[in-house]
Parts: sequence; structure tokens; C-alpha cells
Amino acid sequence: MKLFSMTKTIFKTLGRGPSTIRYPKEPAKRYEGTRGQVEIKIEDCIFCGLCSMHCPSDAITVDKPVKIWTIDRFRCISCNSCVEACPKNCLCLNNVYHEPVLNGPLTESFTGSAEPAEVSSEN
Amino acid sequence: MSRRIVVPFGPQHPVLPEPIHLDLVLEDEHVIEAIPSIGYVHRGLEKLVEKRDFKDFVYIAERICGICSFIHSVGYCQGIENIMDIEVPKRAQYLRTIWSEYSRLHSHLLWLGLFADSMGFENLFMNSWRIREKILDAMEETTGGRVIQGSCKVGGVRRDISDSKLKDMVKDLDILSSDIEDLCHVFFDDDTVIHRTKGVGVISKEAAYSLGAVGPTARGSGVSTDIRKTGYVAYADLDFSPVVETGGDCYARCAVRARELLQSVDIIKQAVDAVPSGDIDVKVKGNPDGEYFSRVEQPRGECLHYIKANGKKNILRERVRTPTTANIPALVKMLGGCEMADVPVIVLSIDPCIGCAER
Amino acid sequence: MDLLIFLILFPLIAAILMLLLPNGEIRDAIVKIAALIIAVSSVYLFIETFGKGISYVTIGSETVGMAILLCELVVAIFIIAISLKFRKYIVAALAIVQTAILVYAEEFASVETGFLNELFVDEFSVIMALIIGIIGSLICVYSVGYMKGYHEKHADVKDNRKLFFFVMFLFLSAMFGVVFSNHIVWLFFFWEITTLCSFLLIGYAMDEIAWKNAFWALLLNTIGGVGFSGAILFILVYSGNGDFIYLNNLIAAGPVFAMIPAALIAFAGLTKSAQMPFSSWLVGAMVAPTPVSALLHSSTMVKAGVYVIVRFAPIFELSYIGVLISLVGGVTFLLASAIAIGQSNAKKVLAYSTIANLGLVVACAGIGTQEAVWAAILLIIFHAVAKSLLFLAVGSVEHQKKSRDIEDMSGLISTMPKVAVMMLIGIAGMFLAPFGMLISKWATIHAFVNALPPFGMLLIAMIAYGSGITVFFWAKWMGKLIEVKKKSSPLKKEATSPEMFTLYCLTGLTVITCLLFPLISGFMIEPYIVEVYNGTVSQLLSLNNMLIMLMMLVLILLLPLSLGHFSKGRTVVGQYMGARPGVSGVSFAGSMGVTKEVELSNYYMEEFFGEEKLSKTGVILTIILLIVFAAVIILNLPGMVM
Amino acid sequence: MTFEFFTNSSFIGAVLFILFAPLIGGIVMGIDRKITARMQGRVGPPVLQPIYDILKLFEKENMVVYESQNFWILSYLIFIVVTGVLFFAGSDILLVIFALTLAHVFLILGAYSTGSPYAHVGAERELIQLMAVEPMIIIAAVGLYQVTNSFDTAGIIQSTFAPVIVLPGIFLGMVYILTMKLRKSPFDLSTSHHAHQELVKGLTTEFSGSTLGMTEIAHLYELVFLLGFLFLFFGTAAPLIGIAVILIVYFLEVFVDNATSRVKWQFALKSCWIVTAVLGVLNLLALYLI
Amino acid sequence: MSYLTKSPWIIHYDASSCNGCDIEVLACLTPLYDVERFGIINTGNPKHADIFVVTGSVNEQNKEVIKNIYNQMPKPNVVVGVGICACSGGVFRECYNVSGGVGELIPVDVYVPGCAARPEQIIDGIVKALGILDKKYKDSKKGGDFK
Amino acid sequence: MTIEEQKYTDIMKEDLLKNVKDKCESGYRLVQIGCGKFGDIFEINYSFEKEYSFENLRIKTTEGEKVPSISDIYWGSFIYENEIHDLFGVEVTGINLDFKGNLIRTTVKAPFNVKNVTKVKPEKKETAEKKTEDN
Repeated sequence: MKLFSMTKTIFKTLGRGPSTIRYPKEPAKRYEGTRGQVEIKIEDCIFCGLCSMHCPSDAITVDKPVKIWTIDRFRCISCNSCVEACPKNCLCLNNVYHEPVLNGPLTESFTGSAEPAEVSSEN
Repeated sequence: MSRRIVVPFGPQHPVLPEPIHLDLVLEDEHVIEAIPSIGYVHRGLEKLVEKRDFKDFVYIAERICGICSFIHSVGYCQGIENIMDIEVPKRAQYLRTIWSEYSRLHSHLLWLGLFADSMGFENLFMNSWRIREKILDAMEETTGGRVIQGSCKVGGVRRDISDSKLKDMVKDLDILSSDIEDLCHVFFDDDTVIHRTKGVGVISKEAAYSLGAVGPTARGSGVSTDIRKTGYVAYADLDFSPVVETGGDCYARCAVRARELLQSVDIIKQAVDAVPSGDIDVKVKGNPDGEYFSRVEQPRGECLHYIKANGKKNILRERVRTPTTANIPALVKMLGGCEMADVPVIVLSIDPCIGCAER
Repeated sequence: MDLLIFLILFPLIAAILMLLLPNGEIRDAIVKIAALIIAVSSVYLFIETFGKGISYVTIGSETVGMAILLCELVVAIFIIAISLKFRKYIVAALAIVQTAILVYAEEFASVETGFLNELFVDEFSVIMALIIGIIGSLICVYSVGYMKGYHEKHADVKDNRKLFFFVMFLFLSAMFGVVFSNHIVWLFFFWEITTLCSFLLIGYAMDEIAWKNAFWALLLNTIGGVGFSGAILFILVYSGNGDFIYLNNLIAAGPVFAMIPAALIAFAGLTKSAQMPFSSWLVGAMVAPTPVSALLHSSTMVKAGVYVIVRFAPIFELSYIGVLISLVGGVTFLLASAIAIGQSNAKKVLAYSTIANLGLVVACAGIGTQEAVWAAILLIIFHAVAKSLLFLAVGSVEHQKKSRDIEDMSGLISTMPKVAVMMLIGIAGMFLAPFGMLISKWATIHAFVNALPPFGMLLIAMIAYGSGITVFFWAKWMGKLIEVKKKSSPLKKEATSPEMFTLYCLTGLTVITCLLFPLISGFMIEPYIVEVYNGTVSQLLSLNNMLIMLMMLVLILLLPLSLGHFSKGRTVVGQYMGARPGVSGVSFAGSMGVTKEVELSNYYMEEFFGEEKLSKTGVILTIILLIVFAAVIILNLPGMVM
Repeated sequence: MTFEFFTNSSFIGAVLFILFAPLIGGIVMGIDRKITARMQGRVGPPVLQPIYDILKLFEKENMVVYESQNFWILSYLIFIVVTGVLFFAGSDILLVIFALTLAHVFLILGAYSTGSPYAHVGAERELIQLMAVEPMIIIAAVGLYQVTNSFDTAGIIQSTFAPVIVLPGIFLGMVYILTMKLRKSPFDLSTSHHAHQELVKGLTTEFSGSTLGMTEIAHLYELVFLLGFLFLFFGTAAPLIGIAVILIVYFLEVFVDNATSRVKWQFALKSCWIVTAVLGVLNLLALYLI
Repeated sequence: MSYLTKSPWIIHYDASSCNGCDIEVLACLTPLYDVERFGIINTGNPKHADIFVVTGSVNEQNKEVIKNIYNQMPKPNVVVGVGICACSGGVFRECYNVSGGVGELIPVDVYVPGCAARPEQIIDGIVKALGILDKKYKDSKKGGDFK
Repeated sequence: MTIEEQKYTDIMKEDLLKNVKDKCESGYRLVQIGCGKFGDIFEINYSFEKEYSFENLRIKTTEGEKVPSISDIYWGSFIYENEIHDLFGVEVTGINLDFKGNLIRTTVKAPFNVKNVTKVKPEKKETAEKKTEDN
């Protein structure tokens, strides 16, 4: 029938049931290669600043003298550029996205020292 | 006394996914005059070449538009590579081809959905996007990004796809193509769709050609032009011919895109069969010096990246002429004398990507 | 019943007085006084005759009869002369034919006609007299204010107000004559006078277009006149019974005899009430000053046409001639309504809606059942009140806005709130539920259902489509009135005081007739129907339904109180303009850097409802119907002629 | 079969309508949305979603262009309720129809009164729709009268046999009209349940908060009224079949909503009138032949 | 809980993004994510909307547009900035025609970072916004006025 | 993989219309008009294509000079010419649909004609200020 050529699809869809991911109840769909956020193993970092140089959106700032590596999550485009630039392979891109937040800016600083990574989120 | 109705259409309007505005002058519902105007999403990113070196600019280039993202990066990289005479590995070229066609699939499905929605066919919209999600899944799995793939770089590609994965993808596409066929059948045959699209926004072959229309807009009018035929990336090795319809109306443009879906599936299959093994990138040394007009076929049509460099890290000028820009004159012509209800259908029928057009 | 004679003669005297008085306040005052006297005496007539049924007045003087015949000739000669002067030979020829027939009939009738009971009055006449007396005189009062402004604004038109008021009052006199005449020749005389008056009033501006339309009206009306004189000829020459020259006798004679004269007079009625194919004169007549349109072409003159048809309605009951008349009315109703959609000139819309509503009356009259006649009379009443209100309101707006285009009435509620509200009530009166016309429509549907099958169903279909169409063009007009793009302060003086007075009165009447309609129905229409149909009248509208309608009306009248509640505590924000920058009021930043303003116009859908196409269809359809009509008459003729 | 407005049964009918119609309408709409979602391969909102929506709208700020617009909408709501009350109290069906028209005219005037271009075009389109459906409804009323010899709904419903048997054409015509009345695709011209319409929200563009809430409530009342109207074709002679058929019809409406794109007004008007002429008028004429 | 949280209607405006986030917002409506589960409808009309979803950064041209939309939304309402462009101007922050994130123009209640923000992220953002909506409603009840 | 041949023809501004007309008459379609500013010279490329053969006409102009519009030959050229006007400030005369600087409205007038208009990195101070504001 030309008038209701959608019929087949509709009944197929009805029969198949919803293809919805019931997201907050079900976990989100992720792939291994999904580009999420940049993570740093700060203990390996030599604060060379290459990542900062190659960041297309200037999200990363590296303060060599005080050994602080800072990323502005509001600027990061998860492009993997820094990961590729890093000579020490201390950066990596995980597959988890950042939670929505109520205020900005959202910067995370990592201080390079003997201690494990200290994460501070400031507003 | 005039019987005119003046309606400010857009920039914020539910049928417009992006801001474009039209001043519609109507009489009853006949459009007497419709002047489109853009300018809401202009960012000026071409100017960013002054800040970013030519390798990093690819990230900007692929953010010209989130829908045509991958092919923009192909166009940009290709331009740089040709200036610098970089021989990109064959496998990388094939992968670029595959991803390009995936982008086309995703873009066309997205468009078919929006198009259906513009004429009030919600179910068709939902079903188109349901299928599109499968394409996006494949993209995300292989490139890491759903809409901004970020897997093309100067000198090659950044990620490889394993052969087994390629085979799986083809298998998935086979399943998908039956769904796509069902969908196309509705676009081709359904009476209400025909009622809304046939004879709407007609533009003749001559007009389309002389107005410089590109892509499905031109092909829908019978102009056989498809930049893929110039044989960039791996297209020279693949067998396909441009999809051409002669109606020149929204129906024809829709049919071109619907048929291109199946064509893309076919091209992907061919490419997967022919993909050679080997490296996926080459090391890029030095800086570009020279100029190049790099042309690629986006889902919306021919896209042109003009790159001029003088041997410095930052290139001198990057100019992007996106298909939407080229199609706007045709759109202006199409809108004259249509009905108010046709306006969204016609506007969407050129598949406007304002993000592209304004950069 | 000297009152009848008074009602006919008094306006005549007033008219002659008008010719003598110069422009000025004295004349204006006299107009008002005369109007008041006419209105009061028509009300007095109502009180006098209330519950008395039919009563006759005999003048019994041969001289008066002869005088009338003479005047008739004078009128005819005037028409012939002016037609010849303007080289309208067809009009002249028709007028000659009509006069010739009349003279022949009078002179060579084989029967003696006495002079007895020349005038009569019954409930129907009283209703008509009230319409003429109250609405007609209100319109005269309105004219006082209006015509002054008219001449201030139309410097090119010769100030002929003396003649104007003369004709206006003459017209009222003639209308009273029409509704009170029992003697058909008298009826015809008054009938011709209304034709003449309308001719003079339409041609008031005396420019080319005015004359053209005036002659067109004259032409079509004389065609009707020929039909009318044919009826007289038939009665006098072929019937062999002079008694039938009296309306009451003729109707009482029943369809066997009266069918043919009734049909011929109904034909004349069709021309006068501007039914298709004759409707074009009424549309053309809109060139005249607005009170003229209101007086002649909405509330009263065209009512003369339907008046005679409704008079003869009992004859048509369940007959094919009646069905044909109904169909002409039905087609007119449907198509004229449809044409109104494509019009933006307010007076043209009103004209077409008048034609349409008269079509409905004619359709009802053609059906001729009790219920149908009841509906027809209701339609006449409600239409007269609401339509004259609308015409006059348009006239006042025209003075302020220099345009009679509906598009220019955009946001009238903000600039001329009083007139706008009255106009809204008038429009609501024309098509909305608890108001008059809708009650009539309800009755009409009830009447059609029981009409001669299967034509009843055809008529139902016409009214079904037609009422959908009516909703469209009225509602869009209402919408235009209340559509405020940008608030502005109201005018201090919306119209001259005589104009406002008239508008207030008519608005009041519109509402009151709706509120009192059960009484009108019970005490005026039903007795008439009982009398005409010789017997008991069935329950026409159940008490419950009346109560419901009244409750709805009260509800509508109470709802505006909520405006008080809504006027506070709301956040006021401008219209949605696609979020365009630079929005202030209704202007927005357009393409190419130009600031544009929103314009809003109604839909006219001319590809569906084009005037030309539809009138052509209508004319062809109705001409076919009339040919069949003529054929039926001719076929009936041999049996009838004795 | 004469009808008395102030009898117990009609009073009960009216009160039941006023109290429960929004609830029933809301649930029907909720199920409608659920089925629609399923047809689109989605989960869809909770069944009570339409009611949540309305309750939410009353929690919002009332934002107006002109204060008077609320007056028209209140009138719209009241007269939709009056329509339903008259209908369920068993009153004259022509009066019911006129009240319905009146209510819609109020809605349209409300849209006009805002002076917004989108609402304006929506109002014009709504008027076209009104014009398109009016003939069929009147013809349906007359058809019912021809069969049952009563204009009162109270009388019609007690007909000894189901009118639909001799009025199949009119019933189908009404089903066709119903699509337009329910503002479902392909006839969602003047305003649409979903957003992607060339008119933004058409008629209701400028209404917000409680004003919009009132139109939504009116819509629910109207839904119940319309379904009741369809039930007249079965009456007490075949109540169960009637309910079953109405359920099927409603499902069909949802299906059609999902299987068609929006048509243009020219087609909408033409098709409605042709359907009315072919199914309605011919059915009426055919009544004489039987 | 107010009913606002059960039926939040959104309006979406593409300020000047690359479309990436836009199509992801749209994707939320489609079968795979189907936000209508939460009663969310994309109204496209500011006067009906409760949640304003902005994607992309602000520039001189769309400043007025965003403000207009925001002002035409009846209170209580919330603004969700989706994508890093809406948060800070993102990768285009330094373009001459970009003046920055949406927060500089209108009060943004929830920021959803990401380039492009994923549908799940957007859902999270909207769910978070619902809480704020509820709070705003309750505050307004207490205060008697919409602030 | 094929690399497209690049063809340029440098022409004088005065000959532009004639050359474009030739192109039009021999059946070329207009692909684009693109401008670039190199030093003080504006380079405008007119790109044409016929059956996948891609050719360019190039004119050079300087600040303040006027460029004729080719919109009489190619109706659709207005979009590029307006764009060049808006972004580079090159005056194009006789455009059929002249947006008069309103096609692409920019904060900075003719941004491509200005040296280095991309904003410099926000100063530390500024950021600090913003922080206090936000808090």
C-alpha cells in the first residue's frame, strides 16, 4: 500500500520492542577506544610542557618550577594530541566522560611530587 | 491594502537545528519573498591558523562542523600532504575512505531524519536516527568519537582498524542495509511524503549548474558531479558512479541521498575487500610551502580547502568553501513561490550546515 | 387602524420636509425627531396589535387606487426617462414591458376588483414594521452624523443631502407600504418605489461608477418587476376572480391556484433579495455611503424581497417550485458565503454575507413548512439587527481609518475599543452559538431535515458546508479586530454622537433580541404560524434548549468579568519572534541588516474562493435552476388557466 | 424521546464528565504517547505524563503578551466543558456542535489576540480546520437524527439498533475528521504535539504556564467528548462493540499519526470536504433509498 | 517534588557550535536515548520551555538571541550549557568572533563539558538540572515570587 | 589516489569580467571565490570547474581598490562576494544581492584585514578576576 508504506517498519519496530538504553538505570554504552578524559600519571611527568604546546585549545598549563600540571576540563576537547605528544607516556585518555557540574571553570591541578596525585577541583 | 504576512523565521526555530534566519513574506501561505540570512554562528576559525601550527590545525578543521567532521579533516590533511608531497600509505587512504563513507551514512541518515521531521513525519525521523545510532556505534568503536572522530592526521590516520573488525563492520552493514531499504522505501513511495516533496522547490539542471550548486542538490537536478570521481583518497580504485536524479525537486534531492546510503554501503564493502595491509601513517617532517586547492566530497557536496603556506609552522591562509555556502544561491531561488509549509522542507533539502557555512 | 396609514404617510411627509430644509442643525434635529416618531409609532403599532391576529384596513377609495396607479406610471416614466438619458435601453425596455403588462392587466382584466381591505397587519407585518421602524429610523439618525463627515471627506461628491434624506424617508414610507399592503397592485407600487429609491441612493455620488452600479441594480430589479407584473397579469386576466388581487385571499386559495402568481412574485423577490444570479447588484451597491448600505441592502430593502417569499411560503410547502426556490437560496447561501472568504473589503464581506443569509431565508421559505417559516422569520429579525450594526460600525471605522478594508481594522480593539467591542458583538451575532443567527441556523437545520426528500438532505449539505465557511470568514474578521500588534492608546472620540448613539442602540438590540428571543418566538412568530397554517403549532424549540441557549448567553456576558482577574499578576513579555535580535514591539532585525515590521493579514484563499470563479458557478447553477423553475411554471400553466 | 435537562440521569452524566473527563482523557493520551513511542522504537513517557504536564504548567509563571489572551482561553476551556456537559447530559446535538464551534472560536481568538506571527498563522490554519470539519459533524448529527428520529443525545443513545449499521459512511467520515480534531498527523496543521513544526507551536505559541495548561485541559475534555460522539453511533444497542470499535479507531489514529507526514492545508481542506461529500452526503441521500 | 521535575520541557539553541553537540542533543530524543522517558519534550518554543539547552559559544551576533530566548522563558527555568564551547568558548575561544561561554551572558545552572558532549552526559546534565528546577520552584513558593 | 592538477591564471583586474564571461560561456561552473591577504595584497581566486577539470583565475588588488562583481554572469556569486566584503573589507561593486556587510556580521570589522585579531591568551589577572566574580 502506497499510502501507509510505513506500516511494515512500524510493526517491525513494535515487535522488536524499544531499542532504548534506559541510561541512568542501565550503564552507559562505552567502547574501549572511546575518547573520554585525559588522565595523568603525575609521578611520571617531567613537566616538559610538550602537551601544553600541542594542545589545540590551550587546556593544559604546565608550571615547571612548581611542578604543577593543570588541565581545564572546560577547554579540553579530548583530541588525544597531548597523549601523542607526551614523551614519557604519562598521559592517557580514558573512556569515561566528565560529570556535568554546577559551576565553572573546572580546572584540575596535579602537583608532581612523591605523593600520589592530589586532585583538587576549584571553582 | 496588502494582504502580506511577514514572519520572522529563525534564528531560533524548532525545525532549524542551526541558526539561519529567513524573512518570510507570505500571502495566504504563498511565499512571496524569502531572504535568508546567516551570521549567527560565525566564529572565524580560519583565522586560527595564525595561532596553531599546521599539524594541530586539523583538530580545528574537524570542528568546522560536527557532522561533516571527518571529511573536513581529510580535506585539510590532503591539502597539506599535497603541498608537502607526502605519500600517504595506502592503508591509511583506504581507512580514510571507509570512515568518509561512514560519515556519509551517518550524515545522510541524520538528514533523512531531520527531513522527515520537517514535514511532520515523526516516526520516520525516529527510525532514521535509530539506524544512525548503529553507524555511530561503529564510528565510536573504531575512532573513539561519536561525532567528532579525530582520527585523521597529516600524514595518515591515527587509528587502525583490525581486519576482523572490518569484517564485522561489513556484516553489521549487511543487516543494516535491509533496515535502510525499508526506510528508503518510505521516502520513495509514501503518498504523504510525495505530497510534501514532489514538485516542491524545483530547480532545473541548468539553473543548478549555473548557480554552482554542489552535491545532492546538484545531483538531484540531474547535474552529474561528484568530487569522489576525481579519485582522491582511495576512490580512484573503487567502482561507483554518481547518483543522479532528474526531478530537481525536494523529492529528487531526497532520493539522491537515500540512494547514496546504499551506494556508501557498497563502497565500504569494496574498500574493506581491497584494503591493503601496511602502515597507517608516515612521519611528517618540515613545514609546508606552497598552495593547494583540496577538494573532497562531503555528504552535502563538494568542499574545498584552500591552503597557502610559506614554509613556516603556521600556514598563511586556510580558506574553506563548504557545500552549504555553494548551495545557498540555489536555496534562494528554490524558496521563491513555495508554500509556508514547504519552507522547512526546502531549507532542509539542501541539507544546510550552517556551522560549516560560517565557520 | 389609522396607524398604518400614519406609518406610511408620516415618513412621506418627513421626506418632503427634507427637500425643503437646508443643511444644518434644524434639519438634523428634525431628522432625529421624525426618526423617533417613526420608531415610537412602530412600537405603538406592536402594542396596539399585540395578540389580535390579522386585521384589515379599508380605504375603499377609488381615487386613491387610481392615484396609486398614476404614481406607478410616473415612477415608470421616470425610470424610462432616466434610462434613456443614460442610454440604458435594456432597463428602459424592461420598464416599458413591465408598465405595459401592468396597464394591460388593469385595463383589460375581465374581472372587477373592488377596493376593500387594501391594507392589513398581522404579526409578521408587525415584525417587519418594527425592523423598519426601529432599525430604519436609527439608521437615519446615524446618517445625520455620518453624512456630515462623508462630505467633509469626499469633497468631490456634490453635497446633495437634501435629496439624500428625502429618499431615506421616502424609502421608509415605501417599506411600510410593502409590509402593510394587502392589495397586490399597491404592494407592487411600493415595491417599485423601493427600487427607485435604491437606484437614487446607490447613484448618490453621481460619478461614473455610482451610476453604473445604480443602473445595474435598476436593471436587475426591473427584471423582477416584470415578473411581479406578470403575477398581477395572471391574477387579473387569467384567474377570473378579482378577489385574488388581495394577498390574504390569494394565500388562502392554496397552491392549486396561487402557485403560479406566488412563483412569479417569488421570482421578483429573488431579484430584490439579491439571490444568485441577481446578486451582483447588491455587491455593486456598496459604493453608496454606508448608511445606505445598511438601510437598503442589509436590514430592510432586501428584506422586502424575502418578505414576499416568506408570505407565500405556505403555498410552496412540499412543492417542486418551492424546492427550486429553496435550492436557489441554498446555492446562494453556500456560494455567497464562500465568496466572502476571498474578500477583504469589509462592506463587500457584509454584502456577501447578506446575500448568503437571505439565501438561507429564501431556502427556508421555499421549504414552506411551519418550522421553516419560523426559522425564516427568526433569520430576518436577527440578521436585520446584527447586520445593520455591523454596517454602521464599519462606516464609523471607515471615517477614522479612511479605509473599509478589514486588514486596516487590525488591532481596532486598542484604538477604537468601543466600536470594536460593538463590532465583535455584531459579528458574534452573525454566527456564534447563543446569539441569534445561530439559533436560526439551528432551526433551519431542523426545518431542512423534514423538507421534501431528498432535496432536504441536499439543503442540509449546503448548510453544513456553508456554516463551516461562515465560521471562517467571520472568525478571521473577529481575529483581526482583537489582534493587537502594538498597544496604542484609544482615540478620544471614536465617532460622532449620533453615530455612537445608533451603535449603542443596535448593540443593545442585538443582545436583547437574543435574550428575548423565546418571547419573540412565542408571542409573535408562533401566532402568525398558527394563523397561516390553520391549526396548532408543534413545539418548535423545546424549553430546555431555550434555557440552555440563554444560559450560554449569560455565561458569555459574564465571562468578560474574568478580565479583571487576568489583568494583574502576569508577566508581560513580547511576542515570540524567532528570538530575533533587536526586538521591540513587533519589529525585528531582518535579513540584510534591515529592521522589519511584522505584518499580519488574514487568509483569503483565492484559489479556492475566488470571487469571479464562484460567482460564475453560482450564476450558471442558479440560471439552470431558474430555467427549470420557468419550465415547471409553464408546464403548470395550461392546467391553471381557466 | 424528550430530554429533560434537569433530570437526575443527565445531571449525573454532566457531573461525571466534569470530574472524570480530564483523568480519562489524560490516561488515553498517555497510552497514546506510550504506543507512539513504542512504534518509534522508544520506551516513551509514563502513562500519566499528560497529567504531569498539565500540573506542571500550573506551577509555572504565567507569561503573557497581553493580559486579555487569558480571557479567551478561559472562555475556550469553559465552553469546551459546556459542550461536553451538554453532550453527556443528553442535550440537543446541534447545540452541542454549536457550543463546540464557539469554544474553538474562542481558542482562535485567543491566538489572534496575541498579535504574534506564528500564532496568527496557527489561528488561520485552525480556522481552516474548523471549516474543514464542520460540515461532517453537522451531517453526522443529521444522519443520527434520520436514524433515531431524535436530535437529543439522550434519545440517540437509546436507539433500538446501532445507527452505525445504516450510517457506515458517516461513521467513517467522522473517523477521518477525528484525526483533524485530535490534531494528529497528517492534520496537525495549526499546532502540533511535537515541536518540529514550521509554525513553532502555532496556535499555542504565545501561551505559557496556566494558560497553556487550560488549553491542554480543554484538549482532554474535547478528546473524551469526541470519543463519546463516536460512541453515539453504537449507543446502548451495542455498547461493547462500540467500545471495542472506538479502541480500534483510536489505535488506528495513533497508527496513522505515525505513518504519515503532515499535509498542507489545501489538501487537508479539500480531502475533508470530499470525504464529507462522498461518505457523508451520499450516506444521507442513501438513507432515502433504504 | 514538584511536577516540574516530571515534565521538564526543553528548548535547544545552537549558539555557535560546530553542530557536534547539537546533534547529540537531538540524539537524546531519539530511540536509543529517548529522554521522553523523563517526560522531556523538545518544545522549540521558549514560552513553553523549562530547560534551556545551549550549545556552542556566545558571539556578538547571537548574544541578543540567547537573551531573548532566556527572557521569554517563564520562571522557574534552568539553563544547561552543553559542550565545552558553551562552558568556556572551547577550542574557538580565541577566535575573533567568539566572546566566550554562555555563562558570561545568562546564569548557567549546569555545565556539561565534553567535545562533543555525549548523550549520556547530556542526560546526566538535564537530570542534574531537574534538581535545581525543583529547588527554584520551592524557593519561589517560599518567596512568593519567581526569582 | 589521484592528486588534482592545480591550474592558475593570473589576470588583471580589468580583464576579470571578460575572462569570467569566457568561462561561463564555455560551460564552467563557479566553484568558489576566495580571498586571501598576503602582505598588503589581496589575492582573489575565482575557481571554476568543468567536467572535473579545476581551474582558477586570480586577481590581485590592494586596500581601497574596488573589485567588480561577477554576479551578472554567475548569479550565485553574491554569497562569496558578500563574504569577501565582510571578512576582508574589499569593496565589491554591483552585487545583485548586496547584504551591505550583513551576511557575516563580525565583532571586528573586516577581521581578515587586521593583523592578528585572534584574541591573545587571557591574562592571568583576568582569570583571577573572573574567579572572584563567579564566587
